[in-house]
Amino acid sequence: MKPLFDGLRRAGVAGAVLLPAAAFAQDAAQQAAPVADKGDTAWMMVSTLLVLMMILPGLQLFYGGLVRTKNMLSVLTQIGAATCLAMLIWVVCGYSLAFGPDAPAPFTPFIAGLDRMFLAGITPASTAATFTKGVVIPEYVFICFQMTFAAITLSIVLGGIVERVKFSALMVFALVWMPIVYLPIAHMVWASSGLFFTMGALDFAGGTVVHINAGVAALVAAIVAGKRLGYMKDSMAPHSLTLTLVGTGLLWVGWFGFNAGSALEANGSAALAMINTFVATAAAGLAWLAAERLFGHKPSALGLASGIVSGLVAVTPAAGHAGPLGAILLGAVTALACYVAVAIIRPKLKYDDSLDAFGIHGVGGIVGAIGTAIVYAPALGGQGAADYDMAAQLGVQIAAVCATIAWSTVGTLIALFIARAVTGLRVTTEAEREGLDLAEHGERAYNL
Amino acid sequence: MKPLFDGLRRAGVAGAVLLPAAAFAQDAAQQAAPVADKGDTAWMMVSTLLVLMMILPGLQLFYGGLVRTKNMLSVLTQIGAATCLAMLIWVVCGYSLAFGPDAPAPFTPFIAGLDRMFLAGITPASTAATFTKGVVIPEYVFICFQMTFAAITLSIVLGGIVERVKFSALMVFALVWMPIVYLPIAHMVWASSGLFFTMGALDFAGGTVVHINAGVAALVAAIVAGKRLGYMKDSMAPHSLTLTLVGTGLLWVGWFGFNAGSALEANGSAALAMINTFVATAAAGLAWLAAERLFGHKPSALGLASGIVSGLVAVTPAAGHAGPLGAILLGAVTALACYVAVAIIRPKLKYDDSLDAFGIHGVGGIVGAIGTAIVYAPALGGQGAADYDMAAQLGVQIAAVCATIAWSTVGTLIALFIARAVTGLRVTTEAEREGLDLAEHGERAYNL
Amino acid sequence: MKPLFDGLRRAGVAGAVLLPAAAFAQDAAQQAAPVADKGDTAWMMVSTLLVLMMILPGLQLFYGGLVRTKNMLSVLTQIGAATCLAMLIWVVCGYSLAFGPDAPAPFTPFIAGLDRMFLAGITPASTAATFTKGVVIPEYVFICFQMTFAAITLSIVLGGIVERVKFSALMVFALVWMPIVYLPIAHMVWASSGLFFTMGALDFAGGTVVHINAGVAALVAAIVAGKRLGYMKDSMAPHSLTLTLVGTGLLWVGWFGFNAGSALEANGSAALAMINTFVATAAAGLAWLAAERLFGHKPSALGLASGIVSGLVAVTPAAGHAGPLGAILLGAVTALACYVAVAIIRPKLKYDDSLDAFGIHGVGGIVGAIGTAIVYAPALGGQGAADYDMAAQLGVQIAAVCATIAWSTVGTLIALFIARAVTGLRVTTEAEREGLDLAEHGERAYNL
Amino acid sequence: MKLITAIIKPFRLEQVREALMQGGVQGMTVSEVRGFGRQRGQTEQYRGAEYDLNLVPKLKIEVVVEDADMQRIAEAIALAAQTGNPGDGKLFVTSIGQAVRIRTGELDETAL
Amino acid sequence: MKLITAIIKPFRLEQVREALMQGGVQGMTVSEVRGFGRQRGQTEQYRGAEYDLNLVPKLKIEVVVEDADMQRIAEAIALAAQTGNPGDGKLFVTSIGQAVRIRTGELDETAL
Amino acid sequence: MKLITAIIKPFRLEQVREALMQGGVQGMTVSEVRGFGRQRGQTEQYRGAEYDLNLVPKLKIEVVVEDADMQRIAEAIALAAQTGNPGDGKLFVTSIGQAVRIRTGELDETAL
Ligand SMILES: Nc1ncnc2c1ncn2[C@@H]1O[C@H](COP(=O)(O)OP(=O)(O)O)[C@@H](O)[C@H]1O
Ligand SMILES: Nc1ncnc2c1ncn2[C@@H]1O[C@H](COP(=O)(O)OP(=O)(O)O)[C@@H](O)[C@H]1O
Ligand SMILES: Nc1ncnc2c1ncn2[C@@H]1O[C@H](COP(=O)(O)OP(=O)(O)O)[C@@H](O)[C@H]1O
Repeated sequence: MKPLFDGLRRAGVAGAVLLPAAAFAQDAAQQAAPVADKGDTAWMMVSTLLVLMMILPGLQLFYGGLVRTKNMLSVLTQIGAATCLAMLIWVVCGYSLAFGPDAPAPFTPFIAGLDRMFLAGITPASTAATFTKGVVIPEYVFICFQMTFAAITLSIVLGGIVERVKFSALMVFALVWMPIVYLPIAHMVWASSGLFFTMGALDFAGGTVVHINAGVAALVAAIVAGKRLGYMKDSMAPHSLTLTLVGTGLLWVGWFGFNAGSALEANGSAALAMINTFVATAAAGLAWLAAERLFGHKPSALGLASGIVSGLVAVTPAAGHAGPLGAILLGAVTALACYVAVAIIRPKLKYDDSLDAFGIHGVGGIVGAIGTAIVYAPALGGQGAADYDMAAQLGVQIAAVCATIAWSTVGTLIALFIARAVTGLRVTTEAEREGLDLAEHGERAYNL
Repeated sequence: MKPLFDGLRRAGVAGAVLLPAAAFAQDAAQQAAPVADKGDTAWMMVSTLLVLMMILPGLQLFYGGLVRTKNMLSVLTQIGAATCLAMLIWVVCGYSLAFGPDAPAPFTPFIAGLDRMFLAGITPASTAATFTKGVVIPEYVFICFQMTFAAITLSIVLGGIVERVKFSALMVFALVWMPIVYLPIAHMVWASSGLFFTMGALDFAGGTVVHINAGVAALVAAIVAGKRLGYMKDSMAPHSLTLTLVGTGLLWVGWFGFNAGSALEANGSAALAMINTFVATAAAGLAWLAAERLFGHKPSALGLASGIVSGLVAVTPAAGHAGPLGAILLGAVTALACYVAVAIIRPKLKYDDSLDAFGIHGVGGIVGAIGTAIVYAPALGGQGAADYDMAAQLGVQIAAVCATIAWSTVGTLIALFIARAVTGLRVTTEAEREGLDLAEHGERAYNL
Repeated sequence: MKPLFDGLRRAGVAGAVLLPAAAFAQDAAQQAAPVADKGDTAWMMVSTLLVLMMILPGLQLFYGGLVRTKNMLSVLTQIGAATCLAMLIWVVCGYSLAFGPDAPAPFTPFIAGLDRMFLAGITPASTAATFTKGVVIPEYVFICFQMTFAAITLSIVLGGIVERVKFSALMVFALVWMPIVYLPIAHMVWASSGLFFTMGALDFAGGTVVHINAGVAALVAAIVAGKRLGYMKDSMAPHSLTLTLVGTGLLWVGWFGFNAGSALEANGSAALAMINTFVATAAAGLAWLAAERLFGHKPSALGLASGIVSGLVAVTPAAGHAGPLGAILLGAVTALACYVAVAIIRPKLKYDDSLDAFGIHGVGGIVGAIGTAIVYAPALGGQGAADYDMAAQLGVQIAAVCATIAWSTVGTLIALFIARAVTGLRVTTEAEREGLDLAEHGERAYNL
Repeated sequence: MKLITAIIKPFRLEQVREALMQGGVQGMTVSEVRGFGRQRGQTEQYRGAEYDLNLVPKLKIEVVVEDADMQRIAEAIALAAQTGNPGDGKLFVTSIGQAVRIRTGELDETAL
Repeated sequence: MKLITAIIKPFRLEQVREALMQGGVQGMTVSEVRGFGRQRGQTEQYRGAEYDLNLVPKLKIEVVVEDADMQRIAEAIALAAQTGNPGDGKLFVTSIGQAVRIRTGELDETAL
Repeated sequence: MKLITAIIKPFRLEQVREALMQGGVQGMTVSEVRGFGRQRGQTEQYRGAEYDLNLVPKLKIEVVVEDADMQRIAEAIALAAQTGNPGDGKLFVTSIGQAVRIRTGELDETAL
């Protein structure tokens, strides 16, 4: 998903100018002003709504099933409201700051300008370029597609700090975090003038922007917010693994919008991303079960779900770059890494990353981003050229990962401190004990 | 969604005649008989199944979560069976009466003829026109797409009268209501010879036909059926807000089929409908939470869900007509109106519109339909021409709204009285107390 | 879904060879080497993920809701892990054995060769032929689409033996059953050199391969595994019909990928399959309710769900062959047949096909496969030619059905005996009583 | 002190609670139970399988009262719960040796 | 009258109910409880977190019987519930001062 | 023997269980109940409808102990459950006539 942005802007203008001509210009290829192929448009609209489904109800259920009954609605409401907020931020300034015309130097590599605030100047006839020269999609579709990425990233972060933070604090956090963390990183990775883009970092569908970023932010937030009352003492068993498994299924289904949609076209590259998103995930699901057996436990439903999600995270940056065998490998290895992070390391450390947003999205994202440099190699069936220099690419990937971690950590700290200053961040002990559903939202999830 | 129906019929015939030629006529644009673009076909098939998903399981869960445990299955069964029935009615006579060749005067503005009963004469090669001259989609796809609209409208009505009406009564009601209420209104709004269509009413995706119509019918039915036992005395807290929120997510996802699908093509107009369906909804979700705060309550999960649905309702007639900023405005205002209707006015009046089908679909539909005339203005970023006459359009919109309300009220009353005469309408007091699941369906939703 | 396989292979190679040329070969029709239409590609990618959604979370919920609370996670985990395993088997050898280049005689009619193991030689530019000469889709998409069919077939089988079989036994069973049962039958039905294909058996979307095959295997497995403890004595009421109904909705939505996707193109044939998948299902849902009334019971939620699924099964082989009226007929008749099988015959026999995988998929598949020969007749609105010989076709269909039953029975027995030898097949009495969730997976589905 | 245990029809809870409050009782404890008795439940049918729901949902109300109030309160509960149809439930009285308010440690009558 | 309270393994409910009916008892009340005792529950594992499920699901059966029937009925229940493995549960007997059938107001023995 | 019944706040279960084990009690039975008393629940709001949640979730703990242990154990429970805020709950003691361990048929004290 690296639209060639000069092309994009030019195409957008061209489309607007040539609007009256569009009707008879059905056959785009030979035209001066490209018109969107309807197959591409259909696919990208579907991809967009698939990513929405990943959040509502996918992630809501995946996360919600893991908390205690008394906090179920708070998770659903937090994710739902954060998604709404992220969308509004996106049209107000987000799209412009991430993908708008270049900001003046020295900001160019880090952020774009504000010219497209409120989507100024964009019409139904505006188009955005894809990776293929001369192929475009309606710009509104591109905006929507990217909007869902912003929303899901913010939502994943919440997994680190459920069951204890005020709803108002999360809203303030979101308002600050989006502009200072998400938008710059999205610009750096996906805009042609962005820092990582110019470095040549490989990130097919947003492993850095979405998963590493969200995972790290969740970890930082979990540490700053502190542990839940009774953490490691009371039973905090998931209130409904059934819902978590439903969420897992919807995440997998929706993730094809995320990964195959990131091809921006309905073509062979999308098809490759699709098969990789199948097999990496399947391998990761089974690998997690195998890891449980290996470490003396029973193969569990939550293990399968965790493996599936870690595989999806892993294959995100590699989706259009790896071959199926490379993807299987990457999925399996990442699942093992996440298993160790979540089941062995986290219980030993003191932080309460409640839903393992870091353990799965952060760790999985990092392994996936670095692994992408490996599975890109043609020897492993990857799409790299014959003279692909793996060592160099590994360096680039690691640099991008480290920079993302650093930026996300600092920005998240700032956002948290502002949220704490404004709202106090955590609910009272009583509210936490009674549950956020009643205390913060005045409702109970179930009246059976 | 206003197919040019002369074009449609001609195209249909043409497609049938030219069938043998179709194989080599892959490249449609230059041909005399238009062939469907596969991108459009793909998008419209997806849109169709998205609307089905809005009903099963979307609306089933949205509504089902709001009733008491003992009536859960009755809601699921009622919506499921009503959907099946509506589909059969649709192919038997519905499509013909709504979209078939003109009926003789003076019926022309109100209903079409019966020539297409049992879909007579339609083949896989038949096509239906879209809004763009020369662009068609397979007629079967158009029939299916429209079929799902009929089914969801009927299903929404049930929200007014859950937890007390006999299953058999609902089946009789459906059999009468579809031909005398839904089909005429659909014809009036969408067929080129229809009353509202010729008046020039704006209704992109069915705000009048679906939401105002269903909302008003639900209100009338709620009043005729009477209140549930214990209404306003016993606790009737939703048995699972979790399911309601899941339904909300699926409704939002599916609504893109409803709204963006109503462009009938995978083009910039669909893209505009898509972004509007994102941002109006996001604004409405947050606006409802804000309204709760304003009126001294906690921001609630059900509030978020209600806001999201009211925003979706609001943007339905405006989806392809407004710009994103107009959509945000329309969504927010409608959410406030629905909040007042549902949380302030309804408790003061005596009727038991149990799931607020009127409060949200009716009120939201009315505000949305009228507001469409406003946000259509180019000054607000709408798609109206430079010389757009807002006052005139407002008049047309209000006239269409009033006519729909009147027609729906009278027709619904007739259908209810027939249903009451045949079946008695309400279950016995004992059955209502025990719950419709056991009394009417012989099952319980949960055996935990 | 019968790709012309010589065409497929040729196209695949051609695509690979012509890759550098692909960029300027946007307009496929006139080219020597066909390029995939993006509308078809978009539709087939959507169809593929719809079939995944049928499994995760569709079938998981449909089945899971029907078991007792204590076994819920085992159902979710079994289906999830079986799906993952089937996918890996598919890329390792499954695709090659089902759809690869011909195996040497005399194996040709029964299985393909191993040349495509690990998807050897396939690239993003490879294409697979469709039913229309010169129209292709990316081969990776075809592989993914077919992969989901393999996964769902295996998953359906599990419905016969839930609540009592070891997780490890199922994994061993899957490893044996896929190569010796699923892959040969898929080859026989869908490959141009396959036995049933050359016989001229009609099976639009896999009634034989998926439903008869899975249903029979489930029955055999249910008999071999034996009854659940307390079968026909203790209450084994479904723990959550709500979830079963959600699964039903998702199955219906996803089934459009299954059926309309089997057209392999976004065209009129897919549109026909779509409308048939609507109306056959609607008729079947209502027919089951009617049957319940007829036999003196209340119309039930589970009845509606069962009817819907039986209608979907029925219309699978007929989807692109019948007309809408034929489909309605076929759906209704099949629902009645399945009702009798499930509610009247099964309780009288001694076997415990726990979730009626045979009663619905097996019986429904058989009635559907034979009925396809009837509704194919042009007199019933079917797609058969004017000189269609129904008697001959009936003979072919019955032969294919019998052969499938025989093959599936023998192969399933072999797989079961191997699984029993390796793992012991059934869990201990204690584990069964405590529930497989705790005993096999160490978790509970709900901690409310 | 006496413990009054009443098994009642679930939809009568509100009436019973009001009767108790009017009778001056400050607290009670409610639990969901299933009862088996003369009243038979509905038959449930799932595909082929029929189950007699011979366990009917009931609520169990437990109230501890002073000895002197027992008769009055028991009557009030019974009256509030009565519909006259089978399945109205039972009311039992047991003696309590000691009562404690956990918050304060207050004993017996003052603990109620 | 006596109240017999038995804590039993859930899957023995059907046997106990049959034993009661054969013993001439017309009603009983069942509730879902969790028991802690010698029988230890399974260990549950969710990602890193292990929980000993030391509360095992049980059913509590409550039956009120005439004094004369108490011994016989208690034995019948215990026999029907016995599997011989840890966790079979306990049976307790308490005295009931008064019993009322809410539907009719019948008292004591006639109320059962 | 005595039956100690305690109504407690749910999040105090762990403490009470530990107190019992330290007091030498080997078993207990827990059920989910809802309590009505001085402590008022939150108000719930669903669209227009407000419900006072005047039934607050509680746990009921039942323990049978020897007469001699009663006082000590009751105190231990009360102490473990006490937070000092309204709603901490009640503790009642009843006499048990007979106790049986179903697994073995052991009686009374040896059955505990
Ligand atoms: N002997 C008994 N011991 C304990 N509970 C009983 C007994 N008999 C009845 N019950 C309880 O009282 C409820 C009502 O009893 P039932 O016989 O159905 O109606 P009625 O009391 O009106 O004759 C039963 O559902 C059961 O919970
Ligand atoms: N002292 C007690 N007071 C109340 N209930 C008890 C007591 N001891 C045991 N129980 C109940 O009896 C059940 C079975 O007891 P347990 O010690 O596990 O087995 P067994 O009775 O076979 O020795 C427990 O789960 C608990 O519900
Ligand atoms: N008279 C009573 N009989 C039975 N249970 C009672 C009685 N009074 C209170 N309870 C139970 O004790 C719980 C706590 O009582 P409450 O009055 O709220 O607080 P506190 O005991 O701290 O004064 C109640 O929720 C209820 O379950």
